[in-house]
Amino acid sequence: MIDTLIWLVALPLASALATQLLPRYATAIVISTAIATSINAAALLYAVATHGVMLYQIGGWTAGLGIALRADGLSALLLMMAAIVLLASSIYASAYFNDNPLRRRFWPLWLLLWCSLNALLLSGDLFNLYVTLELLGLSAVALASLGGKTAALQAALRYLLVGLLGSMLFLAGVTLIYAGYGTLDLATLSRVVAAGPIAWSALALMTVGLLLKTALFPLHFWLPPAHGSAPAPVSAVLSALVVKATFYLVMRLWLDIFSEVVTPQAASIPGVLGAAAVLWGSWQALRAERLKLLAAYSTVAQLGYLFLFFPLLQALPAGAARDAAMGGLVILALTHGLAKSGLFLAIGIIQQRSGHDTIRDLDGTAQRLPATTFAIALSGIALIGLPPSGAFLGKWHLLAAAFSAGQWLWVVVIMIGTLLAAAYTFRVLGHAFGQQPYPRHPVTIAAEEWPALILSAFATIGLGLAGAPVWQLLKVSL
Amino acid sequence: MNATNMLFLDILLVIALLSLAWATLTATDARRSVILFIAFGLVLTLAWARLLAPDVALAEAAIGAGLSGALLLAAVQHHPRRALSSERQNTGKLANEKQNDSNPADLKSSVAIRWTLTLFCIALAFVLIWALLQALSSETSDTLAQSVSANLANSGVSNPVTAVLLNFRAYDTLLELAVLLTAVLGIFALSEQRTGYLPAGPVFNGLVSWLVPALILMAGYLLWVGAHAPGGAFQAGATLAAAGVILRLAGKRNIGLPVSKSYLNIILVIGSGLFLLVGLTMLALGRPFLDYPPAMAGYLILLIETAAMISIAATLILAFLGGRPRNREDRSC
Amino acid sequence: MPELLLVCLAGLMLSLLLGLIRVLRGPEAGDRMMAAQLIGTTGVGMLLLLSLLLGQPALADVALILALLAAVAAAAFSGQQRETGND
Amino acid sequence: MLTAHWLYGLSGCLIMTFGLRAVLLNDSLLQRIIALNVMGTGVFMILITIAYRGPDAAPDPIPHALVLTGIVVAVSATALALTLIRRLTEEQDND
Repeated sequence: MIDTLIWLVALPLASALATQLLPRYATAIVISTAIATSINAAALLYAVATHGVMLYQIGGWTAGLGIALRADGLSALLLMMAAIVLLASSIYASAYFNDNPLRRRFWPLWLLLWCSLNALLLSGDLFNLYVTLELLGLSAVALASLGGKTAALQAALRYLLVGLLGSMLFLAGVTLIYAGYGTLDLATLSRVVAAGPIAWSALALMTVGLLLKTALFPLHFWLPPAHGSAPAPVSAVLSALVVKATFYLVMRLWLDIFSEVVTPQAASIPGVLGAAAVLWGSWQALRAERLKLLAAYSTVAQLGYLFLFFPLLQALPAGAARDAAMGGLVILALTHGLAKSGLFLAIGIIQQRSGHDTIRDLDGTAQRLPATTFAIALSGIALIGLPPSGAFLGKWHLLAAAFSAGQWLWVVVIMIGTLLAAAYTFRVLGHAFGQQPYPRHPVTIAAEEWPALILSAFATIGLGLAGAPVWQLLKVSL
Repeated sequence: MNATNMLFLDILLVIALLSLAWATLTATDARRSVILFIAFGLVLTLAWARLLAPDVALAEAAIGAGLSGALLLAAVQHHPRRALSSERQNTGKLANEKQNDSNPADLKSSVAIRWTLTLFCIALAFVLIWALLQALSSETSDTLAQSVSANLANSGVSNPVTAVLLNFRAYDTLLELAVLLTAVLGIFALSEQRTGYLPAGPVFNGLVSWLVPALILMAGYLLWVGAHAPGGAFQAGATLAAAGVILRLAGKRNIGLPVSKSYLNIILVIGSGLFLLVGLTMLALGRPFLDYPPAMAGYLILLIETAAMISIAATLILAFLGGRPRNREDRSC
Repeated sequence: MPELLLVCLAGLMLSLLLGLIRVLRGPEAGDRMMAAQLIGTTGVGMLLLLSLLLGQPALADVALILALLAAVAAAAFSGQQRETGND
Repeated sequence: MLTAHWLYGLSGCLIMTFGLRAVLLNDSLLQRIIALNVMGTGVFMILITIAYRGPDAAPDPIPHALVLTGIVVAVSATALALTLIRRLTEEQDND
């Protein structure tokens, strides 16, 4: 049972090697791995819900000397989201790359990315986190540059440099922690860490490194070109999961391990940057000429919302109000992950079908690709935060927390951000609907349209109506 | 040797390192930067040796001063003019649609931004030094190093660094092999190998004829000695790769790597594959992942290291080639 | 005996310093590369002496690797690439 | 605290920040890659300094192992970055 943790890392890695050795069977290997890993993630979620925190000591050495994998409610939820997004995107990609020669280069890197995501979410060791960050960064860059021309290569190169700089700053923080506390194990560290120059500067270094990778305003400059020029399934995973993985680490550090060290003044910094990200990202999304850039800027804005929670969680005392806000944060992150991946997959279909993704020239898309347009509309609902989407719940709790903490500034930011999101969503839909006859079969390319539709529907309806377990699961924490 | 003599050496090394780092970073010409970086790596090897880190010194000598240097030199020599081209020029060439975002390359030209970033770096240096001095002067517990030596007997090797790398923190090393694989697959996805080198003249051929066997011999020695003394798969792999790089520089094309795609794939995958297989076998035997039985540990580590050395060497050589090997018949050698 | 080694070490340190000056000042790439090779060779000598002085036999291996790999860097510096892609 | 801690610890911090400054401010892509490597070396130097316990004591092997891993990761990233740069210049030459 407990082996679930190691299989979540080992299986994608083993399959990555297998797809490299047997390119002919790659699709079959990937799809079966995706299904097996999703079942694994669900099993882990169930195990965490029933038994509490999961611990796996690799090599049988005690954590500290060896490396431990740990899963609590938060990491299990994110692992589950990653599995859903990657399963849907794998099915999509098998059709997207249909007989493209890039396919045999794509699958091994895709599985290595999955392996690194799972490894990052499970890792309980600071240096191991550095290695997983590098694995994640390199595989993401390799995928983003796949088959690209000048613009994509340029974006990938900048993405790589930013990623390497971020990991290096993270490693510098890890070094200070080892110098000061003589441990790399996260659980041990959270017990011994104390406010002081070592903890502050280590946390600052690690956070700046991670924020670079998470693309928090104003460190977001690399994200729109990189996410905007990658192949569609890669964009989906980059926006939905890769930035979330580093966001998860920031959460883990600020709200869990270093929570005793963080002061309210410090916590307001991510809040202010998050507010700026919401406004700037939404505004740029409204002005974008291409759908993919719109989606990428919307990611910048949506990441901003997540950082608004930091000052609020810091201000609220431990108790029901804080738990509710924490759940709101997580459900907002999950909804965005599902909705944004659905959106990128849908955009990929439009791009392949009409050869472009210029918003102005989308007329008639609703008639030619009704299911795809429906997916875009559904994910738009989730991005705006309309009921019944999960984002509605998330924003509701965000507002509730802002009221109870008496921090009114954030309320204004949330309002403006929501209005702008509505504006850019309706701008796309306004262009997509035109006066043209509808076809008889709404779904035209099943393998590509269904994954997009299911992801968006899950974000909008699934998480909104059945989000309650999230709060239950988050009570299981390290 | 007494402390004063050591102090002289320390001061010389520190001055050399700082001035070389500064010169590397401020050189106006990329080629000059690369040469200074190689010299930096050479002095760094001495510093690691002085700080009693012979394992790291070996890796630095092989990778830092040797292979990274060769990689970077090949990069500047391939495109002497374009490698210098600034990102600003490149961004100007970007012919895709209007970028709404603020362009950091434009920001950089502003003197105010330059100074702000420089001041930020100076402030960071002070904070770092402050925190580090705090950390070094506080009596940090030495428990981790003690538990390494306490468990060394069960690790299967007697070199503590190898024990950490391949037993206590073997999982890190497994993922690190995955990083290497990712890099080489990314390189493959990007391009074919670059153009080759002119066939070597007699002097170069003389060098090749003794250097290549010496490097291969040395790689085998480092792999074997790693169990009980400084050395191991990484140093050995880098040394082996150096042999390939030399052959390549001498104008040989396939430098001993198989031409067949599937054989090449096996070589690239075998390091992480065998490692993973050993880990999963332990799982099948009812032990935790990568928990070697103490009696077998030494053999298993040697097995993993041998496979890892092969993959590392192949990866580094292919990184030097800069892309997937061409399938065309080789006519030049 | 240690005194003799220390004198040798001092001599090598001087050589390292001179190599450092030349590698920093150039002016040509070739001058810098030659100076880097001097640093490498000096480093080999220093590693061998340190191996005796610090009682660390492993440093002799480091010296060997440094000698071999410095040659690789020099070869990479002098290797001429084909102009065209038809290899 | 030993003299070596002072000397090499300070140098590590300085080399790291030198590298950071060059990563942020240098225009040439290749030199930025080199700067990242120099920055990494600064961090490695801090790690090796932490591990040092004086001339007669055995050093802590864990930072040594971490640095070895770090060196291999750095060379992988450098190789990928150099190939990207080369590919980009080829692509621009074609334009």
